[in-house]
Amino acid sequence: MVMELGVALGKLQMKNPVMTASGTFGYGEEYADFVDLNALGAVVVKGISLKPMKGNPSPRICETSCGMLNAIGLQNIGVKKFLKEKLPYLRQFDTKIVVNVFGSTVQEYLRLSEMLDDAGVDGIELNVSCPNVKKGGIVFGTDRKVLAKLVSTVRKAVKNATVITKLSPNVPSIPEFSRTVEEAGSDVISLINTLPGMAIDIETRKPKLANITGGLSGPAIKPVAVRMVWEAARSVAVPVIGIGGIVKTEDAIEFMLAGASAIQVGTGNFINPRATEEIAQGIATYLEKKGIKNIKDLIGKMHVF
Amino acid sequence: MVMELGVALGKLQMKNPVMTASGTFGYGEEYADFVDLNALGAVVVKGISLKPMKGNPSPRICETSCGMLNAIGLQNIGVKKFLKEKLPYLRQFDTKIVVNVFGSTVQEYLRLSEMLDDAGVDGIELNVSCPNVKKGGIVFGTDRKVLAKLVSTVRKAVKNATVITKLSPNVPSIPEFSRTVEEAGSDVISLINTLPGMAIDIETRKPKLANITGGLSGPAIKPVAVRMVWEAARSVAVPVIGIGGIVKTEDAIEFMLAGASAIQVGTGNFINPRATEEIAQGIATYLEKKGIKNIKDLIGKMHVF
Amino acid sequence: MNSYFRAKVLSNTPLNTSTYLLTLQPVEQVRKPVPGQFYMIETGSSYDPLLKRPFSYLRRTPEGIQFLYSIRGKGTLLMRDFQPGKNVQAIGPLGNGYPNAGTRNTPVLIAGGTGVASIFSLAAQLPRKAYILYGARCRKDLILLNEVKELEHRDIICIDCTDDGSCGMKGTVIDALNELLTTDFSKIPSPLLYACGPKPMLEGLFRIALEKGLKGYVSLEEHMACGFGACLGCTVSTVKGNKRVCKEGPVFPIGEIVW
Amino acid sequence: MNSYFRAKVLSNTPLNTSTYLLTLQPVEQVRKPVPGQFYMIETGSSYDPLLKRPFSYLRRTPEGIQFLYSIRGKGTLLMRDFQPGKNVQAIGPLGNGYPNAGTRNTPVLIAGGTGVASIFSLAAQLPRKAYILYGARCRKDLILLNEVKELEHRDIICIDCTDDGSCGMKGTVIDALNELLTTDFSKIPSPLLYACGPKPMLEGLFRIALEKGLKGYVSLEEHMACGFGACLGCTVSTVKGNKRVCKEGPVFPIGEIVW
Ligand SMILES: Cc1cc2nc3c(=O)[nH]c(=O)nc-3n(C[C@H](O)[C@H](O)[C@H](O)COP(=O)(O)OP(=O)(O)OC[C@H]3O[C@@H](n4cnc5c(N)ncnc54)[C@H](O)[C@@H]3O)c2cc1C
Ligand SMILES: Cc1cc2nc3c(=O)[nH]c(=O)nc-3n(C[C@H](O)[C@H](O)[C@H](O)COP(=O)(O)OP(=O)(O)OC[C@H]3O[C@@H](n4cnc5c(N)ncnc54)[C@H](O)[C@@H]3O)c2cc1C
Ligand SMILES: Cc1cc2nc3c(=O)[nH]c(=O)nc-3n(C[C@H](O)[C@H](O)[C@H](O)COP(=O)(O)O)c2cc1C
Ligand SMILES: Cc1cc2nc3c(=O)[nH]c(=O)nc-3n(C[C@H](O)[C@H](O)[C@H](O)COP(=O)(O)O)c2cc1C
Ligand code: FES
Ligand code: FES
Repeated sequence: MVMELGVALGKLQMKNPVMTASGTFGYGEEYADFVDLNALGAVVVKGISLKPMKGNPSPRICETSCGMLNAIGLQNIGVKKFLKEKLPYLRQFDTKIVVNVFGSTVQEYLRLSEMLDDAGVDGIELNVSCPNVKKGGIVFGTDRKVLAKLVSTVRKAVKNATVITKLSPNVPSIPEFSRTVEEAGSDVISLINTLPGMAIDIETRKPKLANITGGLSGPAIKPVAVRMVWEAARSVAVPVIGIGGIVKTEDAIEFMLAGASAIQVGTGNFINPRATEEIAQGIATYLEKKGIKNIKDLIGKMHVF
Repeated sequence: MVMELGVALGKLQMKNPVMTASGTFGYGEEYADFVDLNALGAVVVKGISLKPMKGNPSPRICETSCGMLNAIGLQNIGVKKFLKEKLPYLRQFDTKIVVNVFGSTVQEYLRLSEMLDDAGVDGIELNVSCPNVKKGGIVFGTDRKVLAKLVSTVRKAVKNATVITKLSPNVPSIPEFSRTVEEAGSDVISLINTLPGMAIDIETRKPKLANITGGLSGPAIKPVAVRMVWEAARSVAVPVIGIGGIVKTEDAIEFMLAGASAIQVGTGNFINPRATEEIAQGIATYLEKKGIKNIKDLIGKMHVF
Repeated sequence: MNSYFRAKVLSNTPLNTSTYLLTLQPVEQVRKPVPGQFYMIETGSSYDPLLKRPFSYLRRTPEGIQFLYSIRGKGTLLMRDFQPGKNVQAIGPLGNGYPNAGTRNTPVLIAGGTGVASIFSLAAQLPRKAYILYGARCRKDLILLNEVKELEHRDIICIDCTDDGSCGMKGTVIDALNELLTTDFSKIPSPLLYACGPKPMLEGLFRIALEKGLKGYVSLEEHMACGFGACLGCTVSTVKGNKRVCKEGPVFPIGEIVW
Repeated sequence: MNSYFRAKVLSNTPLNTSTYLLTLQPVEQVRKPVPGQFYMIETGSSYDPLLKRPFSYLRRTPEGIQFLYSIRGKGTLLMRDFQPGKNVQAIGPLGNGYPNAGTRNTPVLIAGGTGVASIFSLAAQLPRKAYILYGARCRKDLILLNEVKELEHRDIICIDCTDDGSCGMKGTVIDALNELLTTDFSKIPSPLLYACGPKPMLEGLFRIALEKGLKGYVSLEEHMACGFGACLGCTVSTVKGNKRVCKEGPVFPIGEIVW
């Protein structure tokens, strides 16, 4: 059977819907031992800021029931070093390159996006779950006005790259925030980022993370993520990328049925470093088994009773 | 060692901090085979409305990774039948009786609370995760103004019972909503209710719940719940009840270290129907081992680095 | 007497590639089950799977309680690895068993697939002449067929059938029932149906019962969280409103269910 | 050559009440480990536990790769139930091994508790005279003591000690090291430290090294999600900034760590 596995997220044409989730796939090279990057729709790299950041003290991670908490604190090498040392490596592969970015002011996001757009990356994913220093620490992604401002500013400046806004799950209404972001011009919406959580060691009585709170990811959050993706996809016309607890092919299909045009594998990469490649293959197998010729006939095609 | 295990939630004096979570303990009698109800701080019964409700069609539940989704749809026998047929049974035991209530208008909450207060129940827990029909279906618990109105109306009318407001986890800021509820006069805050989620069967392509979405509960949500309880307890002076993923003694202690004055066991009752009684015993054992004489010295006593 | 108890796995034997016979020995004093009741059995020691799974009581042996289970998903996959000696927590017996047939009726038992567990437990203690119709996809899925056939010495007539005709009559139990009722109807004094099996089978049965004016009981399955009436997760629509499969069921009068 | 591979459990033997010797046989062609490296090993087949757990490479046998593990929490509890024949996924070898001592230095190895796994693998392939100090709480926690002692025939002097004095010298390895350095310092030509064990032990060692101007390496532990440098979860503060224990470590020059 000839199958069409390619999906288009705005201008971003991917050979298949499988992407990596930012912060779980390093800069790609960490997976050279495990995955043929050519087999992936896109690689999304660790969140990048203008200046290098050293992140939080350890312990930075701990395991919870079917999930994990992380408080890496956005440690990264900064955009300059990324462009010089990491981007050339990724360019060798026949896959799209998406860079996850964050800043503490709209200006920082703008500057970063311009630099990356100029460097020719395929997509820019705005991580808006960071505190906005100008607005007294309120998180960009939880204030609709600030969010709209951020997205439209970046959208206007970026010439070639596809702009993806990664929604915070910590909002009262996913449909409203999705529409806000769409109206502000975002080409694509991705969700979800981690759910804020914490854990305490009852022997030492200390929080399990030095940062006290961290972000919950992994299979535990999948039901919440699927619901939010479904809500988002029903509310907007732009493509939605589903993220949250995807470890296996079945999970990816579930998100696509809920309305995701593509998916990102995060924590799943730690459980099975070959997960992305296996899922790309697995989706093809599923479509074949079900006699679905074009992957578009999967997206949002949940049957309601 | 003589230990003080009793906790006071406003006027509600409990012999120990262990309560049952609404909707997971029936009307108490379902656990007669497993638990000595006299051993519990309080029994919180299934959510009650003015009129009986038949709830959602099946399937109503499905399992997810370390959690479960439910969309019972608030099926209940109605307050009249509850007062007549269920309350007398519970009165036999030396435990406090808390009734979880919900309505679709402020008036319904008010009427219910008055009836239950008159009947002499010890506590009334307001489930505010239901759509407000008057306000176009917006959920009571996610609009601060509506929430404040609801709580203050009920608080003024109730004479003896302790008023507990059960916060929705689906709000942008737990501290803000906690303060709103405290200012409106709630004696106690309990959290968290389930996180909205969904799951799809990829073979049938149908949602796993007839209602499509449901509430996620169980160990999967514990990190989110602990974080929210910690945020709430730091923001208000009224006692906070911790709920979410408590199955074992260790979980209960974790919530108390985070600031919970009492805890509720929900999904844990399905995994181990004796969980509540075992946790009550387990807390005593933990305090003894740690040489803590008064349970107050556990509440909120997380050590920060 | 406990209904939440610890039990030791005595044996866990494959009967075909996907069905196993599990024997649990309670290590505490427990209540005695009746046919039609079920147990909630823990499938793993972590929180994934989280909930216990419901399985019908098959029979008691001097050493323990027996169950039949087929591999469906993650819980039953883990059960396959149960080694003798392993401890598992269980709850039961739960729900209501099959009501007595009364002296004037002839029990006609219908089992589809693993529904045979529940139906066999009933058949094994019927005091008098009865019919048992037992169907599955193919020969090797007719689990416990020999045991069922042995009941014939107690005047229980066994009619087996398979979808592919690899054993017994070719067709479904519903076909078999139709045939039995057409050819032998007059010979069976007031037949009373007892059925357990997949939903489509039970629906087919309901139509026959309606058509021929027959009475009887069906044992239903629904997803369960608690198994003992507390969560309201397992309700089924009946003419008397929503009922809990675990508590008011799993056995219901066939006419009560809204299909 | 694979670094993510499936392996079969060959044996899983208790060495005392809480420590086990695990032998895994990779069923694929895998890379060869060096002392100081580690593997991420899957502890269960469900998502609880979710992440693989890191364990130091102990040694290779003709059949497989050996590890020592002690029971700490839910992952290692499940490992205890590993039956021979079971399949597990593993990743490795990971991280950097211990650097060579160079010809002029005398390796002084220090092992605390299960840190012996990593240190033993190093000791077993040292080409020349060395010291090995091995401490634990009590006699029965001195796992593999016989094997360590047998290294003496290769001119590796073993000094064992226990907190409670139930075997060897009474005291910690830090006490033992202090004593060795005080009494035999002049006799040991340029000692070079290699250590693996609990954090307080490594901190004590750091102070001695600082005091006496000694050089050496420590193998660190941090909570890990991936084990291969992707998550940045396992960083440790060094004088050159945050470094990943799994990638730049687990072995670090002792002076580089900010304690
Ligand atoms: C009262 C009762 C008695 C039962 N008796 C038996 C028996 O004797 N032998 C036997 O093999 N099975 C029996 N079942 C069905 C059995 O409970 C399910 O097959 C089992 O729970 C599947 O668990 P799993 O973890 O392997 O599957 P999951 O991973 O949970 O799911 C796999 C598939 O099984 C379905 N499923 C899950 N739980 C149930 C359930 N409770 N009822 C029906 N389908 C379900 C799911 O929808 C899914 O399609 C009974 C069910 C009930 C309600
Ligand atoms: C590079 C490296 C090599 C190691 N080699 C060995 C070895 O050879 N033998 C051995 O027995 N152990 C070794 N460990 C420690 C081992 O990984 C932990 O004991 C194990 O992960 C605990 O898993 P658990 O599920 O049983 O415990 P959990 O339930 O996860 O936690 C129980 C306790 O163990 C602690 N813990 C969890 N993960 C780690 C970790 N990665 N490092 C340190 N503490 C942890 C937790 O903080 C907690 O206090 C090594 C760790 C690292 C990082
Ligand atoms: C260790 C770790 C680091 C992460 N770093 C980032 C990041 O830098 N930027 C970002 O937008 N999301 C980051 N995330 C969130 C993931 O991209 C993803 O949204 C989330 O983990 C949910 O998906 P999962 O359940 O598949 O992991 C990180 C997640 C983890 C676990
Ligand atoms: C089956 C089920 C029914 C529930 N019904 C109610 C209810 O009627 N009213 C209410 O306030 N919460 C209800 N809840 C939410 C629980 O009380 C609790 O807040 C939630 O499940 C989180 O706790 P847990 O993880 O311990 O289950 C229900 C939960 C479950 C699983
Ligand atoms: S399974 Fe909980 S009420 Fe039936
Ligand atoms: S464990 Fe992931 S970077 Fe070290």
